[in-house]
Amino acid sequence: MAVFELPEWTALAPALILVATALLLFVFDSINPRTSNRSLLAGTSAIGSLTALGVAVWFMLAGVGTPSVDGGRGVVELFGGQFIVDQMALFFMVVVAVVTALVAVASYDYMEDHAYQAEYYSLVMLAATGMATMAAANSLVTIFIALELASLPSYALVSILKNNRGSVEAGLKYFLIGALSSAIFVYGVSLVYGATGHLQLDAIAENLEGAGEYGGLLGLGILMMIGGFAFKTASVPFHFWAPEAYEGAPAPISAFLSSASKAAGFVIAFRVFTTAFPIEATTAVIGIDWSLAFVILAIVTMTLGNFAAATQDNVKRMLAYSSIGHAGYALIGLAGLSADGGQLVMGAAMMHLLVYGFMNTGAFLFVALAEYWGVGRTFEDYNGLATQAPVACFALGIFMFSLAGIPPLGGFFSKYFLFVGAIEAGMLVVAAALVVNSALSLYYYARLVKAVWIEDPVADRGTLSQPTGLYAAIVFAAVLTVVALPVFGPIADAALDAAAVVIG
Amino acid sequence: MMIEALIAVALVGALVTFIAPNRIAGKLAFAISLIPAALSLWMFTVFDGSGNALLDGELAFESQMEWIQLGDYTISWFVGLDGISLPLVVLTTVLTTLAIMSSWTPIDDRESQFYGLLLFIEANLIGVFTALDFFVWFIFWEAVLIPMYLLIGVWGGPRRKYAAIKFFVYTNVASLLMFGAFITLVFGLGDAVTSFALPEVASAMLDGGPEGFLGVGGSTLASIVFVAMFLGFAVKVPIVPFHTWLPDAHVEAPTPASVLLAGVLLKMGTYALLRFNFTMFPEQVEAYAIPIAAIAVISVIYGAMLALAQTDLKRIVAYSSVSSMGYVILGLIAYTQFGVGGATFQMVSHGLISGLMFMAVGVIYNATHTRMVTDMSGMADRMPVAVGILVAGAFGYMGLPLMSGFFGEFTIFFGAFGAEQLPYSELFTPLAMFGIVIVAGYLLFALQRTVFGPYHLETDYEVGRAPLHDVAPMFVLLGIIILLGVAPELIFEMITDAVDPILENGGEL
Amino acid sequence: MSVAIEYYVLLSMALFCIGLFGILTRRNALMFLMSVEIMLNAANINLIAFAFYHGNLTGQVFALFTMALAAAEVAVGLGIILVLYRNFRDVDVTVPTTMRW
Amino acid sequence: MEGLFDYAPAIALFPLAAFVIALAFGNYLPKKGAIPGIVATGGSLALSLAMLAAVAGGEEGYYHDTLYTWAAGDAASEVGPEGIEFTFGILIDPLAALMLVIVSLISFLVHVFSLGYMNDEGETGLPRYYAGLGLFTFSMLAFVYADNLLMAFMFFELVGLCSFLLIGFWFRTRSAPSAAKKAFLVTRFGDYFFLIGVIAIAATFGTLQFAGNDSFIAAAEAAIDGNEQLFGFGAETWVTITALLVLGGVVGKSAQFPLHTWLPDAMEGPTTVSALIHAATMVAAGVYLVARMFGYYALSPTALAIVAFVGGFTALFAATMGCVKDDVKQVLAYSTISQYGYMMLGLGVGGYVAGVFHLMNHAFFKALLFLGAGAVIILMHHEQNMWKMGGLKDKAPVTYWTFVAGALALAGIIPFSGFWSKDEILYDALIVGLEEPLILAAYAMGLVAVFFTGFYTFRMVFLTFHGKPRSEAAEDPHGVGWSIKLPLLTLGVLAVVAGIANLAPVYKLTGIELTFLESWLEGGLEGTTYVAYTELLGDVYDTGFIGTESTTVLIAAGLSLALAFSGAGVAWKLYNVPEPVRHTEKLGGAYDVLRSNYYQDEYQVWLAEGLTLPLARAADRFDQTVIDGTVDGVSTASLFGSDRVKRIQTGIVTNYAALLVTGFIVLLIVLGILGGWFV
Repeated sequence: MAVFELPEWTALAPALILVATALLLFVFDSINPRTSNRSLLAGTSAIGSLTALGVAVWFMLAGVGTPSVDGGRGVVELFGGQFIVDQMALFFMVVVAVVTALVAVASYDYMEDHAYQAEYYSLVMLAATGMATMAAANSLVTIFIALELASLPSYALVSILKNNRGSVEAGLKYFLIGALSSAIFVYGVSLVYGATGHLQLDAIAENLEGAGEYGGLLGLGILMMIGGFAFKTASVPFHFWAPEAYEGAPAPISAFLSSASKAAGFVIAFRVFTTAFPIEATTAVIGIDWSLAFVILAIVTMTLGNFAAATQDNVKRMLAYSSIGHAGYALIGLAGLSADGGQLVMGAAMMHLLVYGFMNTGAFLFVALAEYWGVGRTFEDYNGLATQAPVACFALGIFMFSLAGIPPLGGFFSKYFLFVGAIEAGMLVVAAALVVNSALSLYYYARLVKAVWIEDPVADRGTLSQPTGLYAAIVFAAVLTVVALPVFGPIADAALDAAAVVIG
Repeated sequence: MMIEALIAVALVGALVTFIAPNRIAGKLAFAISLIPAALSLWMFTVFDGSGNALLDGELAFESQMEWIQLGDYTISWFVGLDGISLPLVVLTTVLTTLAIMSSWTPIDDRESQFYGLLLFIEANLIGVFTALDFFVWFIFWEAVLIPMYLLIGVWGGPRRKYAAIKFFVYTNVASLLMFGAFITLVFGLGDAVTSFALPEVASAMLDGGPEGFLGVGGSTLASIVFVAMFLGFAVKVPIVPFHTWLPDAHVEAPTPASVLLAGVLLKMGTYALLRFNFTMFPEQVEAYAIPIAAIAVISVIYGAMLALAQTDLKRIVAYSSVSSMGYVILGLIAYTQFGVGGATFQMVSHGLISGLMFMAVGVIYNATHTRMVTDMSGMADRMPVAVGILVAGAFGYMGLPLMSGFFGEFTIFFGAFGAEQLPYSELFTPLAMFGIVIVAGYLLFALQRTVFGPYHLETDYEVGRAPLHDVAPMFVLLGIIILLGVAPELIFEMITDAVDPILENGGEL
Repeated sequence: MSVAIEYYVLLSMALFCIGLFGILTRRNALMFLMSVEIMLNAANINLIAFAFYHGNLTGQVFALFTMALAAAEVAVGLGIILVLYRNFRDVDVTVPTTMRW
Repeated sequence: MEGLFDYAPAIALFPLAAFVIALAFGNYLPKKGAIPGIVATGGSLALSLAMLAAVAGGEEGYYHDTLYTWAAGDAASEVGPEGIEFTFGILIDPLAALMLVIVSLISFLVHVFSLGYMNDEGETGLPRYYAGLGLFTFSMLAFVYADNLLMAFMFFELVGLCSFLLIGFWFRTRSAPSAAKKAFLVTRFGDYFFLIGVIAIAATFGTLQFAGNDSFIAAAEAAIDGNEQLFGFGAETWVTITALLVLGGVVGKSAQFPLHTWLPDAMEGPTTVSALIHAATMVAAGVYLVARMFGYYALSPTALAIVAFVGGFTALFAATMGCVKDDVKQVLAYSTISQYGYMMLGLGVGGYVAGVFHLMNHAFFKALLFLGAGAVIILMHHEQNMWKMGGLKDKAPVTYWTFVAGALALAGIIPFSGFWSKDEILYDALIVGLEEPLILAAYAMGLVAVFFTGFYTFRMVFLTFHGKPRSEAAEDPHGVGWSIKLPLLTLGVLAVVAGIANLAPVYKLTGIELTFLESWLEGGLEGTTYVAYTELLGDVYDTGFIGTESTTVLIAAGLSLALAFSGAGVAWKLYNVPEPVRHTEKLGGAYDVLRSNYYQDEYQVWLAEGLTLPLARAADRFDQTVIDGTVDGVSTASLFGSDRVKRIQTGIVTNYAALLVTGFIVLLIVLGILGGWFV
């Protein structure tokens, strides 16, 4: 594998490919803004993201980012440490690329009647670029820029259905909360900068001791930065945008935001807190273990998400809340970090985000399919769909049970590894909360399965078409969700190695 | 690779059946299910294992392969059979085949999905009884939930949605509790274990036990884990007061699902208790002998009393399962060869008999479309063969000698009566034994009112003789029940061979 | 020689709180947006002051980035407020409540 | 001769084969399965007789062999070996050989009788009937020659099943299934104690063998001699406890007070079944079991005394109830209970030979009476009320004379068989009772019962056969065929002559060796012979005489004969008239009590339906509301909480900002305080 022959900057290739695709789509857009050549546009996006995926996987296999001692090619640092390409970066690029590909394919049908197709796809690709960049960002500057690069197109994408009140309302709320959050985040960055004098993560870590007198300031800064991550990952209390944004946005975008965007939010949180604020050193300065904040956030987030999801009538909104709940699960990955490790729990969170990428995207894409059919949005509207669309409903069953963490599906391992990690880290309270929430989540996931598989169909709804793109994306996501279980060995290895490298 | 073949046949069969046309699904599934049944019977005849799978026994059909490296721990695909698991595997395969045949009449909607799910359950159940790595085992253990949820939910009775979700959530919560407890134990064992393989954990447990975890001392930790796992399994078994999901699930489930639920799924709980609590925690078993025995007695008597109050045939059989599982717990806590061996035998026996009972009730339901005791009488007049088998099954349930139930109960009682491990065993045992009187009471009451007396039916259906394919599975079951009642050593020998090593560590041998 | 760093921080905090107050009280979307801008600028003050304090330029550079991004954000925001007005005939942020609970 | 024992299993297996054939092919066979049944029981009878001869003629005088190991394993017993084997084995000693003959003979005769009673009357479901008879005969025979307590228990249960099936033969009625259920349940209640006893004995001694050096009886004796502590009790106390537990099964099966209530109801079954199961054989199983393990009871004076007292009480108690019954079968049922009471009394006072002797005689004459009653029922076109009969004497002489023979035997009139055995029992009770007040009370009850026995027996005879016909059916009786007469004649002869088997009073008075049965029972395995029992009993009971032995014999015989005659005489006076009337009003309040069977049914039904059932319903309500309510409550509470939680999301974005900031500040305060940032 000829990685070394390539210049170092090519380590960012996945992100670069994504941005190139976006630019290519801009070219299409500028040539013919009203083009309805959906195959070309969706195809370009899909190919672009798949190429990014392929490159990322190739890099991973080739050992980019694996420390040399483990026989890899070493972590690649770029631009004076502003970017870093290690296994975690590649891992999350994979997540982002997979989700983007699925979303692009699904949008082929979903955005059928939309006027400005090219613009839509290029926004998706730009957001994906932002997320991929987030995975590699290693300085608060690049992190902030990447964050905004992911966020700004997302605002637009959520409200892209300009004549749909829901979409606009969703976009507005998303934007307003997002703007507020990024203001808080930047303020936090400024405080951290004030305390340490640096924005590059490694440098911050090195200068923590010097911040001794500004312990409170640094603590506040860290907390405000947590706010920024919480917004991106839809964690309490910065989650308020999520239910509305996911519900109002076009379903593929909901999938995109709830899977890829969330994962990207987590990767920066992982990186910042492992690289810039190593627990021991930070605790010495700010007087408290910041993982406590994540313990609280994890418990509150998963509880709120699951409880609010339990009695929803609207499927998409249920999935939105469930997405908040899963953010809570993944937060265990940060809550479980401790001075003497946390590799297992963080690795588990990474695995969970990967599998979540398949299953949650799949679930939202099913909603997209239902919206495409126009069967309605509530559970009742979904009643008995299985008799008319068994394949898609079978896939939905897979997504739901996988989200609930029932074997033999991919969601099982990641959820239970989180559970294992929580116990290993000694967070029995979190583990208990996980049990309670898991039970509740079982209830509402099963409720959706019940609707499509068990309930009798409501009034005659006519024949349902089988849109190729949506079906392909859903089936592909389902296959990934199922296959994830037997091939979990490599997934776990990759995630745990990545976590090990970051934690150091 | 025979075990993998068993599971694979069932899994592939499930998929094939799933996409087969409804018309042929039943026959196809039956044909497919014959393969694992035959295979497992063949394995039964050539079985050459000895000892206990967790305690350095010679495993039959062992196979092991690394799967996932989770930090310091390895998760392996690890399966194998010993004298405890083999009878249960055979029970599973045979009962599935028969359950499939008994579904031909009642299931007339979405057949291919139904039979596909049955085969899927079979695959998972085989996995539960053969897996020897905790994670592998847990995967199968939990994967049973999905098909059972759907079987109850889609093809069940009027309150099927409530019953299905109750079953699903309740048992899952219990599993989570148990999972957490076991993982805590593994961490508590520290460096002594490097994998989740049950034999390794078991030997570490018996070799000094946990060193402690999270500031909790080793023996306290072991006790906490023991109790938590016991509670987790108690729901699955189910043991009073965690039993309320069972009657709902049974009553609402379609007959073949009830057959598997009572026949095999409940045994998952007792099997797990035997494999985990009673194999790995001899000291705790001793320490908690009295409360557990008390729970067992309460389960027997309370379950039987509840059955007495029911008027729905299926509910009667469902509650009687609670009662019967109480016997199993009593046998386990006795911690003697006859107690534990009898409990294991009783798992198989109860599987056969309750399966038979549910089938028989199902046949009556197929004809009458009611299960209420008050709605019918004199069924023997119209369906003599089916009723004959029902009566035979009922007497089997009451523990009639020369049927397998008697052997199971007798050995449990005998094993428990003289158990030195269990204080007051000579009081607990007679108390629990009173169940055999109550069981006779409610079953005879039910029989008297439904199958005997002048013919009468509240519902508007013409009742005729049951078709052969409804009766044939019951005949087969009855045959096995009598065979095991007359020649229990067929499986009891291999069971005791596998049970002995457990008792060497703490029980009485 | 110069104003102590604490005063810059106090200023920026005051500005931040003013912005926050605006967000919590103003219902007009444009005012909301402006309040966010105030908060961002509070951060900018910090960054520049600290850059001066620490004697490196990182903070100043970052402040530039922040300004650019704030502009981009406003652009997107105005677009959204535009479609908001088109759909709801109002720029009151409390009006769109079709989705809740 | 000894080689013949190899065929012993066939005694039981023949009827099993008949069961299978009748069940599987009965519908396609002529006579619907009767032929295989007759052939099989005939074969069993022949083999049993051969066994009898072999036991008599063999050098050892018994046959004991373990055939099959049912289960084996390790179990620590209190005393005895570490391992235990549960086996099937055959023990044919004089007692078993005798019982085998009785059972197979009566079963054979009942099969023959059934040809006339069931086949000729056009019953449906005959294969089921014959299958039931076959299974019963198999189980009973296997029970009889079981060589260990567990095997005995197993077949004890199986005969219970057959009893259930055969009582409920006419399942289309309401009463038969109810009676069948009651029979099984009540006996099951007794068997519950029996099973505890079996398990306790097995857990104590590590063996369940009846006979031989490794029998539990020998082990118990050794334990008592060694003053062992068993389960925290002294050895003798523990033996008493276990013996009484086993007695539970006996009381249930042999319909002793207080578990006798099922037997009268069991008359719902066909009369042939009553004759075979509920008179001659199955009910005898209990008493036979006591005889079988008599050595064990003999170790415990308390247990023996209880056996005796229960027997004596039941004898009187049932006899009084028999006096007011109108249904001929009911009278016989109560008489059966009463007679088994005598047997228990006999065994309880140590009259092993007497008890077994009465068991044999009773089997003959009671089977005879039931079959006779069956013949009467056919004659009467299925009318069982004696008040509608009368005058059958001339119309059915064979039935009449055989019935009278049975009645005389039952009433204990010299020289019919019943006299000899009953007299011996009472004599044995008397000599012990002279030393033991409790036994004397039992004796007194047994003695008084003789009067009632004479009374109800002849009341039945007179009402049925004498006087004028009191219904159309009685005037024009249905004829009966050879298949009915033949068994009646056979049993009639036996009822008359069987007493010769053991003329103990004659021996005691004259010294002429006419005690064949006693010497017969002296054979067999060491420890299970009459000789061994006599030795054991020497430690248990003292005996006394009124004057000499001869005077005691004469007094005892004279008393019982006098009472029997006076009972019969009263019946003669009251009912041997052309138009008999009820004299029940003279009894006053006592009549209601008797008529209601001392309210025994009522309280037992109340226990089941008035106590247990409401308790079960209460448990059900508790389960539904409290336990399940908790489960559902958790779910309801969660969903309610869910409904509240989601209200946070008000839809107004300004609120979101406020909540967001609030949440952030709360987090800040918590962490700030913990981290000391505000200091």
